[in-house]
Amino acid sequence: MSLLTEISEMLQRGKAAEVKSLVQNALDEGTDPRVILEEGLLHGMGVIGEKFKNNEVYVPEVLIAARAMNAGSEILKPHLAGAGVEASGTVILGTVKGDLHDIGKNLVRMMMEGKGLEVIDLGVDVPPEKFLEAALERNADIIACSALLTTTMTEMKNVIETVAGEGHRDRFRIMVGGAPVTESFCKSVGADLYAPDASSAADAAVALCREKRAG
Amino acid sequence: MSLLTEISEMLQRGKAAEVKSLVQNALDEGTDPRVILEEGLLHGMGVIGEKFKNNEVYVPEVLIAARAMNAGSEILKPHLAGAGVEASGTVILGTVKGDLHDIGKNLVRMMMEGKGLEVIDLGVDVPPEKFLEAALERNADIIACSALLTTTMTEMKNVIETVAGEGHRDRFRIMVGGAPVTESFCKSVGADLYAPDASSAADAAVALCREKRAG
Amino acid sequence: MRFTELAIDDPTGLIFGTAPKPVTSGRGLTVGGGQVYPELNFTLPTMEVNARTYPEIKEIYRKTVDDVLTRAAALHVEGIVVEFETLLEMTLKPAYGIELTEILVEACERFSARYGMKAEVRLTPNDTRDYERPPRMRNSPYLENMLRLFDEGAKAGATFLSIESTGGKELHDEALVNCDIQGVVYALGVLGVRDMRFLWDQITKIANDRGVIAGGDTACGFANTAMVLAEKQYIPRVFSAVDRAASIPRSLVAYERGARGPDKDCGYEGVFLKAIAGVPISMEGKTAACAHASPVGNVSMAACDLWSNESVQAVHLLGGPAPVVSLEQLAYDVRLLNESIRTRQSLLLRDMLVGSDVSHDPQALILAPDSVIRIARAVVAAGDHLAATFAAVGTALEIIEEAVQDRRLRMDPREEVWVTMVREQLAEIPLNEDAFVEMMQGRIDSGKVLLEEYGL
Amino acid sequence: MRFTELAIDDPTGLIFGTAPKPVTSGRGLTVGGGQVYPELNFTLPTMEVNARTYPEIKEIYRKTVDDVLTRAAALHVEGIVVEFETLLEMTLKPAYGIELTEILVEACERFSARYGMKAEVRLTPNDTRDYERPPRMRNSPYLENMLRLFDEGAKAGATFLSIESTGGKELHDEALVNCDIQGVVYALGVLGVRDMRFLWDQITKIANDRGVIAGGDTACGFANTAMVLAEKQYIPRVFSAVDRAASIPRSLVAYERGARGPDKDCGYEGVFLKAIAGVPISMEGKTAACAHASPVGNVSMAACDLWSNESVQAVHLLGGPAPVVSLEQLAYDVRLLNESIRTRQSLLLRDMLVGSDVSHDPQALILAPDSVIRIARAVVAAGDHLAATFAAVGTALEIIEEAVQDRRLRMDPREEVWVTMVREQLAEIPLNEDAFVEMMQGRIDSGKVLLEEYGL
Ligand SMILES: [Zn+2]
Ligand SMILES: [Zn+2]
Ligand SMILES: [Zn+2]
Repeated sequence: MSLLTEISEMLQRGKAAEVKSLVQNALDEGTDPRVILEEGLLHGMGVIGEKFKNNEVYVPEVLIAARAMNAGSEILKPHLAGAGVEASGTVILGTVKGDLHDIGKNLVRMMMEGKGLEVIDLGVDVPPEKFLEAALERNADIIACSALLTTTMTEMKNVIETVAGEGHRDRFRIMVGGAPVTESFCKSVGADLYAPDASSAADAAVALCREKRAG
Repeated sequence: MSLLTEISEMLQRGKAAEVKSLVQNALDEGTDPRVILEEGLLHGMGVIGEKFKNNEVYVPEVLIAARAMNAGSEILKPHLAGAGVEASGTVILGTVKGDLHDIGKNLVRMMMEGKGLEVIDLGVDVPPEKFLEAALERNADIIACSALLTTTMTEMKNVIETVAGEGHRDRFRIMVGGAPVTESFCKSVGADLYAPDASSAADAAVALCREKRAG
Repeated sequence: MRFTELAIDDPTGLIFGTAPKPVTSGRGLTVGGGQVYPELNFTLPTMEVNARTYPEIKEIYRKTVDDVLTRAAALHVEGIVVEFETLLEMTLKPAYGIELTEILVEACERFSARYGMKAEVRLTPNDTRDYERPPRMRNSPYLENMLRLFDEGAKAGATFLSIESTGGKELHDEALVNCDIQGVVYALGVLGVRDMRFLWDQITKIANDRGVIAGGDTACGFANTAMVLAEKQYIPRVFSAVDRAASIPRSLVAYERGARGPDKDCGYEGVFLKAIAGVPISMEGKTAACAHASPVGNVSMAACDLWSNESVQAVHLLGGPAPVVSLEQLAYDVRLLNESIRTRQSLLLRDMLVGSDVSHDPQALILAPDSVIRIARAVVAAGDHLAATFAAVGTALEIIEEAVQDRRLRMDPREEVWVTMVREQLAEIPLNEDAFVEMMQGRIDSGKVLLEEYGL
Repeated sequence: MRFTELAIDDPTGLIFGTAPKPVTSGRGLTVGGGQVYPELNFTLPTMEVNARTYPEIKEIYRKTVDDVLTRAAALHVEGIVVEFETLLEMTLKPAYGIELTEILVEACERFSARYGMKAEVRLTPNDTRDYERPPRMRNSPYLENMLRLFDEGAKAGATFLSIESTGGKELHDEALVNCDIQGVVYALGVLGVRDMRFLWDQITKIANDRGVIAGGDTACGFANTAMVLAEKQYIPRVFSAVDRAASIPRSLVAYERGARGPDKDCGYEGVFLKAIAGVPISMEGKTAACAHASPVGNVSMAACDLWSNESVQAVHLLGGPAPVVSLEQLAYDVRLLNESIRTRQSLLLRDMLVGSDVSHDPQALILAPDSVIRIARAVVAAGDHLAATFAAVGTALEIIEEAVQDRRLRMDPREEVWVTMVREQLAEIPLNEDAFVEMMQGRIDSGKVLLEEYGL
């Protein structure tokens, strides 16, 4: 088995310590850090993500793999920065104001990171201005809002209006999600994209970033 | 029992022939036709309408009373015209385009007539232009649209847009009703009033006409 | 009258899950063969149907049927019927109806293959002849597209064909609000019966040609309109009850002309058809409250072979899409019925379902198995459809009067006078079609009813 | 542990409609005294709650409760509980919550007077302490207004007081997604228990002072979150099942501190509390699909004294306002239960309800009366709440393992490994609170959980 395959496999099994040392080995052998990232870490998370989407693994298995990925990334990061590699996109993520639910949001973060996106997680109960502020500061591609309550999902509209009010609507793509959110709600508030679950949110975010950076 | 009370009572019991001859008697006695209308016919229909509202009588009983009222009105009409009496308001009524349900609409007509309103019933499957045309022609106060289907209730919006498009939105009050229609739908399409049942539609129409003619 | 004997002549035999003549689909779903399955119907949220909205409509159908079948699989549902009841525009423009049928059929096939579930589509075009006043039942310009949708929908994979046909409705609406039992009997027992013959000869031919199953027809526009009016207290409940009875011979015609069932959900007269013709039936009750209130929420379950939600808009509720919510409710209802069958306690459960409703409303009372068999017996004993309609109404009235007398039925005192009135008006009906047509002649508004469209 | 014996120690005695300690309201509604009644909860459609929208909100509550009770009267419902579960803003600003309570109480009184119906309000403020991270359970700035709403709501006429309190949730959420049974036992059996004691001493005092009834508390934020995650296939079903078991001692605390029931609908652990403390319970199942999917649609009905829809938004469906639709469904469900009681067949019906679900899911299995009594027995035999939590999880696991072995339970093969994993992790828990607190010390993120807010 090649070192990269081994990294991917160990990551899928959630073996953080092993992933760490294997990444170090690969670096020592002179493997391009970008290749380690793509064909090792992201490959492993891709497999797990796919399995999760197909209901073959549970969240705890994804979480443990994500922790292994983070362990590997820690080792890799300084080398990637040196190689001038940047994330394929930056996402500002948070649960909207008045809403303190974070299980779904955390899952989305994990899935997005597993796709190689940089995710700035603002946590829960995030006011509209904070979404915008962070997006400007990090020069983000996407603002992703989560809500679990029918009374707070209307806050998503406020986020969009705040971004638009400051004249930045064209600069960011805005995604919405959470149990009560629907495609038609997404349209009605003028968001760009609704994702029904964490996996498709990650897939959609990658596509949005690619499209945005291309166009 | 006074003649007028007797007219009201016979009307409530749906005795058309009796109402007819009693109205004639009252005219012969020189009673003011307006008084016969108000204190005889409309009074009787008012009692029946109230009973119907309180679930004390069924529709067939209201129908038979309405027929008695019509019989009495036939006798009275020429005299009213002579006295320069006009209806307290004119309503253009119809079921919207694509919808052929008329049970509810007919009930509304009956209740409105029982309140002394003049009702122009355009029938079922009425296109927007026809509502406007009739309203202009009859110099109506109110356009009242009925729909029973979730797919046709959206036609109400077209009626309102047609009226507004021709610059007549301020001239007519627009009422909406029917099983799938709600208060919030009424607001969303920009209608003036939603009535949940035939009795309240009639009450509301009288109030709207009064308000409109006053203001 | 083709049926002169009862297929089920003992009230004990009239029970959910089992019909004397079960029907089996191509994928092996047997309706009436010992198990009950859910029948799920959904429709669009409030929106227009036109060329602009059609792409979105397709997406709604595609996504909703997937969501519903996903939940059905999660709940280990083994068989299901998805009913597609078209909206006007989908029949006027059969291409819409056909393509939407294809979408539903594809999903049913995919889930059947993946989960071993038996999922089938019932196609119910709406009776577009009614979209013209006065309706031209035989010469309607709408008839061709309506029949085309049946044909092409069957070709597209719909398993069961049904309709809620409307012959006589133009007279019946007025008879209802006037509580005119003579008008009701004329509309259902003369006009309705005649139109059913005309229409079902064509539908069963299409079904036979395409190798699919003719499901049956409900008097929805008649007796369910009556039920809704009674719930609003617009007409007496007893009138709605006898109106249901009056619809039996009319709806039976589909089976005389070759339909095989399952009868469609919203025909509460289905229980009578099961007793008479032995066909399996779909029924709806409390779990169809999403579509309409009713006084027969439990008793309607007593003899169902499919159990339906009638129809629900694809809107979002806290628990998810409303059609998925309906599916979940139906699935648990059906689990309970099937568990009672498994443990051989089904008759006990049936009697609880019946007993829980019958004392509350005459409309529930006449659906109790005892009442059903008694009325059905009067129907098959009658010489023709008019006599059968007359007998059904009369027997229903008797049952109600007896129950009121024995204090087995709660009845609003306001209703009592109507029992007498219906009985008196009924007695005036001559039991000879020609004589009855003659008698009604003067009362028929020729601007509203075209008798020649019924062969009269 | 206050309860050291079972109030119901034979599975046969655990049945709908009857509780060892029934509760009677001022208007004479007896819950658990031989009949089942519906409990109806509705909430706003999707909208903001603020000063601008508040007039409209009042109208929605006013109109909806009238619509619901009108339909209840039409269906001859003799008793009903209307639950008012507040939204955040209605507790933050108690004046809103109090006035809306008044609106509901006024309608209940009016309908009770007019129809002889016994209608009561259950007031369920939400636990606003959770709206701050990390939550300060004892020193929360939100605590005062929350308690004020209890007090003034009781004064305004609410009959039952309940809450879904959240002590330990900040740890439990993470334990759930990691399937960390140690975290679960700590969150529920240590933190949850401690917070329940703190909170319920105050709620029962308010109830006693105001002469109203302390209803009870559900582990909704815990075990129902688990159930939802399991339905999404995010966590194994077996984990959700043992999480439910782990919530029993925590929810029992309300009754140790003087609550009398009926326990709140969304606590499926209610059946255990009924067995242990003898209190009547509200339950929800298939008819709460409007609020969430579940694997326990029928079995949850087996021992209910109130039968609930959990919550439905006041949106419009074809059949009318969704809350009225829910009421109609509940009313028919309840009619069936009561008819079985009337005809002395209730045990048979109960067993059908149970039998229809238990083979499909471990979460259903542990709610079967046999399982309930066995787990409840383990709970009361334990010396303290930690040991009881441990015993409940262990016994639930045993029951699931046995059923899988005997092929009485369908289980996804993916689940099996988790049974072993939970058992291994469970075995590591020391049955001494101090030792357990010590053991968990290193794993608690002090930025997320403030132990001092639990007296630790
Ligand atoms: Zn129908
Ligand atoms: Zn809850
Ligand atoms: Zn609740």
